[in-house]
Amino acid sequence: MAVLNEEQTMLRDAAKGWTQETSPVGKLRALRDSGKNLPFDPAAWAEMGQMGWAGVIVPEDYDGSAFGYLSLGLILEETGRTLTASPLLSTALIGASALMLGGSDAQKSQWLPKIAAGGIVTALAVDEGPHHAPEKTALAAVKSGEGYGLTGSKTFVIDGDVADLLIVAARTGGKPGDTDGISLFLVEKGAAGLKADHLGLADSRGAARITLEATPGELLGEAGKGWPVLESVLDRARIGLAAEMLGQSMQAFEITLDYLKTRTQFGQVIGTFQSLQHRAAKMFTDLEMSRSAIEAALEGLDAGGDDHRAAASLAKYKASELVHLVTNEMVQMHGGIGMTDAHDAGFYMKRARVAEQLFGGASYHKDRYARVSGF
Amino acid sequence: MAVLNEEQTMLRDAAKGWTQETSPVGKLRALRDSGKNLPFDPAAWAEMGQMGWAGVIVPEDYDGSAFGYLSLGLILEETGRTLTASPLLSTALIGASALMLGGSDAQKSQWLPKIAAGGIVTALAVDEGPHHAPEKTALAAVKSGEGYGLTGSKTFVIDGDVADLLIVAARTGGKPGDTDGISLFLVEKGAAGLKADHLGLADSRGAARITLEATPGELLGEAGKGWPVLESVLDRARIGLAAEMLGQSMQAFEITLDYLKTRTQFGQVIGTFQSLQHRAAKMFTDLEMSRSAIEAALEGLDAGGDDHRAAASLAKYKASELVHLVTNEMVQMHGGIGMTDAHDAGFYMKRARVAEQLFGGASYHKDRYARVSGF
Amino acid sequence: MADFGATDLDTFRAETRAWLEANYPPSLHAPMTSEDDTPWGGRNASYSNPDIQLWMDRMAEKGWTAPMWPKAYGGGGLSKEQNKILESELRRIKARPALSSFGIWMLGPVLLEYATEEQKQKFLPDIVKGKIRWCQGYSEPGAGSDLAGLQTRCEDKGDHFLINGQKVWTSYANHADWIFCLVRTDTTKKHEGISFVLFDMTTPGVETRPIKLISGSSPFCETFFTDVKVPKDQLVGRLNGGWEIAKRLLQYERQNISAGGFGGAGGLDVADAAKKYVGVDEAGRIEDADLRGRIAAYKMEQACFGLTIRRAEAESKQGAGPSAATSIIKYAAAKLNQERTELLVEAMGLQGLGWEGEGFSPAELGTIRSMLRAKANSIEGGTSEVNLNVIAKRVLGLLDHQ
Amino acid sequence: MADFGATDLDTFRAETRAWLEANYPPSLHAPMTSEDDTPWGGRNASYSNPDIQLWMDRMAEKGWTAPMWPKAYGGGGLSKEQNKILESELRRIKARPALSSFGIWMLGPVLLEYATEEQKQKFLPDIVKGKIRWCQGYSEPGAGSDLAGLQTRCEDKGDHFLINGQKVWTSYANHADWIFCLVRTDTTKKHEGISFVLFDMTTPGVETRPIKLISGSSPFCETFFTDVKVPKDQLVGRLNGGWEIAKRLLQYERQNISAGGFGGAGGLDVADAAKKYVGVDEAGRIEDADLRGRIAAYKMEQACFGLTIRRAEAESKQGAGPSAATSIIKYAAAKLNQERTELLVEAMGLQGLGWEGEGFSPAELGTIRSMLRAKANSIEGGTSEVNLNVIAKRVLGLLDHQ
Repeated sequence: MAVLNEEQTMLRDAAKGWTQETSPVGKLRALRDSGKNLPFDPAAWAEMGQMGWAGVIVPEDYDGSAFGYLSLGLILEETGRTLTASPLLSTALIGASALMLGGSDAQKSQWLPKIAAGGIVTALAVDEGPHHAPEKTALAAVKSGEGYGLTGSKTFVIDGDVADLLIVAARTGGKPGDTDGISLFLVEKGAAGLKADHLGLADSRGAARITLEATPGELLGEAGKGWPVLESVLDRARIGLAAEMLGQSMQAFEITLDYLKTRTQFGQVIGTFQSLQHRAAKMFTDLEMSRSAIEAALEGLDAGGDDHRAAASLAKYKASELVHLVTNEMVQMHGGIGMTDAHDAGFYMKRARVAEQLFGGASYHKDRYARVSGF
Repeated sequence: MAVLNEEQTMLRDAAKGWTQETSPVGKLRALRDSGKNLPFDPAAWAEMGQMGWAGVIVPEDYDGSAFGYLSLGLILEETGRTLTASPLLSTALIGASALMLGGSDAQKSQWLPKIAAGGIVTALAVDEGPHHAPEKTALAAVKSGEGYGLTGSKTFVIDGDVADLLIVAARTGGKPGDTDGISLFLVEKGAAGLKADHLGLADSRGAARITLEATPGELLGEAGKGWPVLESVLDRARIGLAAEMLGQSMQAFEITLDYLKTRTQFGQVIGTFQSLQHRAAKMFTDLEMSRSAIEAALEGLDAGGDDHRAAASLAKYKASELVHLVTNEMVQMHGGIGMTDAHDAGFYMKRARVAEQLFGGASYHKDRYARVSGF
Repeated sequence: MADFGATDLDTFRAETRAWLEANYPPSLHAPMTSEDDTPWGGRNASYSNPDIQLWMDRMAEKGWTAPMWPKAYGGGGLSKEQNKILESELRRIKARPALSSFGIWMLGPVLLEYATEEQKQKFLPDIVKGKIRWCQGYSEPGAGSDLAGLQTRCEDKGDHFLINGQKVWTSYANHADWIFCLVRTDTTKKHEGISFVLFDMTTPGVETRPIKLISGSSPFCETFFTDVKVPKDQLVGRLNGGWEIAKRLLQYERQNISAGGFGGAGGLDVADAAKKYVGVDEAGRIEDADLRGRIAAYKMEQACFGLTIRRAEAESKQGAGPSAATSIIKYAAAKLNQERTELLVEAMGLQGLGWEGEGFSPAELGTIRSMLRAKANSIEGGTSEVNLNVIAKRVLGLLDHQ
Repeated sequence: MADFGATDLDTFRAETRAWLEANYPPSLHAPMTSEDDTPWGGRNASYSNPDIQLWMDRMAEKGWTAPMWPKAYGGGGLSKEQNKILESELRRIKARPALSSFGIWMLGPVLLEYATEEQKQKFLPDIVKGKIRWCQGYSEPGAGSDLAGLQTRCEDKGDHFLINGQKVWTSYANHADWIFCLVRTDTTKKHEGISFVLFDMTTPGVETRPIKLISGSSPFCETFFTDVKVPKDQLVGRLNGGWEIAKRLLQYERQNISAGGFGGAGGLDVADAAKKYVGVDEAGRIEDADLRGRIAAYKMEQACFGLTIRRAEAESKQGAGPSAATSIIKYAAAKLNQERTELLVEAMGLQGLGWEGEGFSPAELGTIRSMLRAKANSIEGGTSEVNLNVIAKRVLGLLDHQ
């Protein structure tokens, strides 16, 4: 656990209290079983907004609390523990970051206070295929009068089906694979030619497929020069998601450890079997090593600087490997009961697999870390 | 263990008896400590020759026994068990295969009977750098009168410093990286411009660096079309070496298992600790899986056919992974005693690391298997 | 059984081929479209295509649903060699199985070994014909890996047994007609207090409740017994002698699993999926080099597994008892199927994580569900941890703490 | 100790810097060329360069070879903050260590805690000055992971102790002047029958025999004690109270290991080695994609390890006792150093497997030897298996079989 100041400790404790008491895994189960295809429970999000969680990284000038990324990471870790579905990532982190990093004063004034108040949901529309590949953006933005018309499609857009504001990566120049020529656009809900379809994913939160046809978009930042902002926003997304995955792994590990201490077979509590002890100790080692990487990445964002690529890839890589291992061990160590839908283990595993892929999996970030390190 | 015929069973039992009684690991230790930089003990090789092991794959027309590759693999497995250094691989397998696959009738008549009798040592000179890469051959062969003059250098040539006959991969066309344009040549000991220097390796057998300067070489097979023969010979080398590594792994595992059954700590035989039991069981699983791949590859050679690439890469990959794991576990499970030069564990580990690299390591063959499989 | 020579076997092959050509319903050449068409048999069987029943009946008529069982009990009475020929001829025409049955795979072999003549006559022919569908009452909530810790009580009430307790992981109990069931007949001993009984699932007091799995399917049930009365002649073997039968039956179960590994040949090839969903470079290699390496490693392990099965068969045919390789098969099969399905999900990216609704092909929707289902491979029929214990102790001779 | 304010610390830094500039021998700016120049001190010390001794003496004069020990025993008497400044100033000029000493790293701290005033006066100043070189008599042939199973007998002979037995893995025993040694003073108990004694290695009956390791070096000895007479005032702490001291001392040993992990910053970078020996593609990536991925994975783990050390320090500074992260450090450090050295061998191919003779650079010849040496990291100072047991039991609260 990072060294926290008083504000951060209070925030973390509040988040822990709320998620464990008000938003246990049963809430995600209820969301799934409601059959409404909602990515999160609007009532829960409203409560989060009232607690100020939507504005944690937003500057005070725009009605936020400016507590910073580590603070938001602490909340994400706690919501991750109970698999709480919410637009904290898409909106409080990604949407706010995109506007803070790329927005004009007017755009900031228009949108950041709304984000901080929890009044809107935003979504980042970047990938166009099943694997994360932001530089492969093909969706075309064409100048049309004073603005741009966007045509193409995006997929696996988190919270894209309920978003009030989309941040869309589009191509104003170059060809798919180039980082030059990518631009970011704001597209509002209800814009002409905009269509969003829910994609039902294993994690019961899902995502959206977005299609645009000559849809009006407002440039966020400079035309053709969107890549540095996009990459910075994505690195924040990766780090924030890693914090959520850390929390998820922690809780999955603790549930498993409790089971090891209570389940009896062959007249022995199964946690007394040395092979399981060693596997638990190795998981604990991975948890501690991952926590170090993730907290350092969050602290690095708060410390400033432009290049968080290595830190973000390290955090997301470790989080992906960690949550994969821990959820596999969770099911295996629970045995048959862990295979039943009535138990929470399946929810942890399904969310893990989706989170592993989002914004690049372990393989993607291992390659990226090597590239950034020059080998 | 493969299903053996009577001849094979007798051969295997003879090899086991001789290696375990006459050629234990102490012989390799003595070879090392002699300070003579010999790749093997000539007296031991003479005994092998007398037992007929040098001619196991050589056709009867050339004074061999034509027992085939599985039979030779059984002997290699047994010599691998006790780390017996010998030119079985370089000569009885590689030299004989090269002549059988690429030689003219005259060349076969000249050399195969000598090989079968254990009368000469041959060596395959292929690599020019620290990593196996046969297609990168650069050593040049230039037409000179009726024959060719070879100029360049080869490195890590097994038994190259004591060989009577070198089989040299050289380039008569194309450029390094091309498979076309590679030719094979026979170069005899004492040829003009030929120099061989011993390279002291961790396995106490070593290898040689060979330099040639306008050295006369006799074409083996067709000029510029040596690649298919070379690749076939290399695949045989990989499979034979894998058999040796399997034997090495078996013995290392059995020594370790014995230690687990006798060493006491905390008032318990350490083999009663479940984490060690599971690790031993996993090693056993790997041993069984590897044996299947290696024996199938040997049987495949005897069954004929041209393309043994996938089988050879599978065998060498598995053998490399296996011997790496087993020798690491051997040292770790022995604790401090396994770290001492007085124990055999170090010999197993050092030979393992050299054998892993020879003719391509696990990484090389994983890539090759994928290539051959079309992905 | 006569020992057939080569000529007799050639004749048998010719006759078998001719019979199959005449009797295999042409409509069954189409691939099976639904799990509901698995030919489980039983009192309430119904299939989308009546030829499924026809094929079962024709094969049962010849005893070829249980080819090597004695003819006296409805089996085919074939020799090992003849059975191999029958299997190869069935493969040749890519015939669907005529009958999928726990009765044939598991119960029948132990009845042949342990049951009375009367019991054999009563139960075996109906198994061969697919008339009665059986389920297996083994695991209990407190007895998983430690099966012998089971608590379901069976009391001797003079003219009948009275059974009370609960089973779990009973495969298709809600569809089964009868159950073969381990019960506790002596509470003062552990292994020596277990008996093996058979009873009808329609007996009053039997209740089943399907268990929904994380993959979304429900192939298992919780099964409850409340004062279930069982005639005493439905005890197999001796009273308190059930553990030996149980172990023997588990061997048949594991052999059954080992035959083709989990998952088997079906499903999308992992390398093909990666080429399609990830893409390839100019040399035709899967673009994600790390994933490519892991796919290659998986495929090499899978190849070793296939070669190990082949070797184990060859070795045990040679007659020196079961091959040492056999002990690793369940463990390796589970690991490989889990690796395969995880790689498939990863290769397909988020497209392999679709759960329902528009936007995904049926194959895509099956991907994550298969992966989740495969997690059970290292739990069902003996956990991987128990497999490793068994290898360490029985094969390697390591001991427990003294 | 006075609590220094920021200004005082600035003064201290300025003075330290000036002193170092005046006193660090310029000849020591050259890299150390031989392990023989490690400044171990001791009666028989000799170095290729006399400035090594000069630097030791100058630092010892100020007590800065043991900066935080009390001045009364020859130490520097520095506060934590001052010590940090001293360390940073030493790093700034890339100073070589003035004194490498088991006396300072391990024995001194426990003497400060457990020894009598007389013992402190007798032993500590000579440690600070590097006059006496110490070795550690802990492991025995039958007592490795189970250290408390040690059997070296120590009998009370009235006016002296009589010691008989054998130690193993005694680091540099053949070069040491004195030994701190665990002995058995009560054979009827296990942990409560152990005592901690000090004695001179020149005492009659002490014999050492270097152990050659698989890496070729001999940093350890077998040490034999035959009727070794030890004055009774060389017992530290109470009779039979040695186990507590032993455990405390092992903590110091592990802290010492954890400071920088094994292997530390020295040696060739793995990625650089792969680029050089394997080659790179047109995009500058290591050509062997599989190796590249494993190097990246190693480097990421190494980065996590460094961040974990940093986090553990920050957390324990915050005062809530030792961080949970501390428990994993020895285990992780051993694993990482083994991975690093194995990757280096693999990256260099057969060029990294050279053992001796022509054809290899000194760095190449060191590669396989370092890899072999690293195998001891998961054995020495507590095996990785014991580390995992400790994490499972003490940190996670799992129990032994009951």
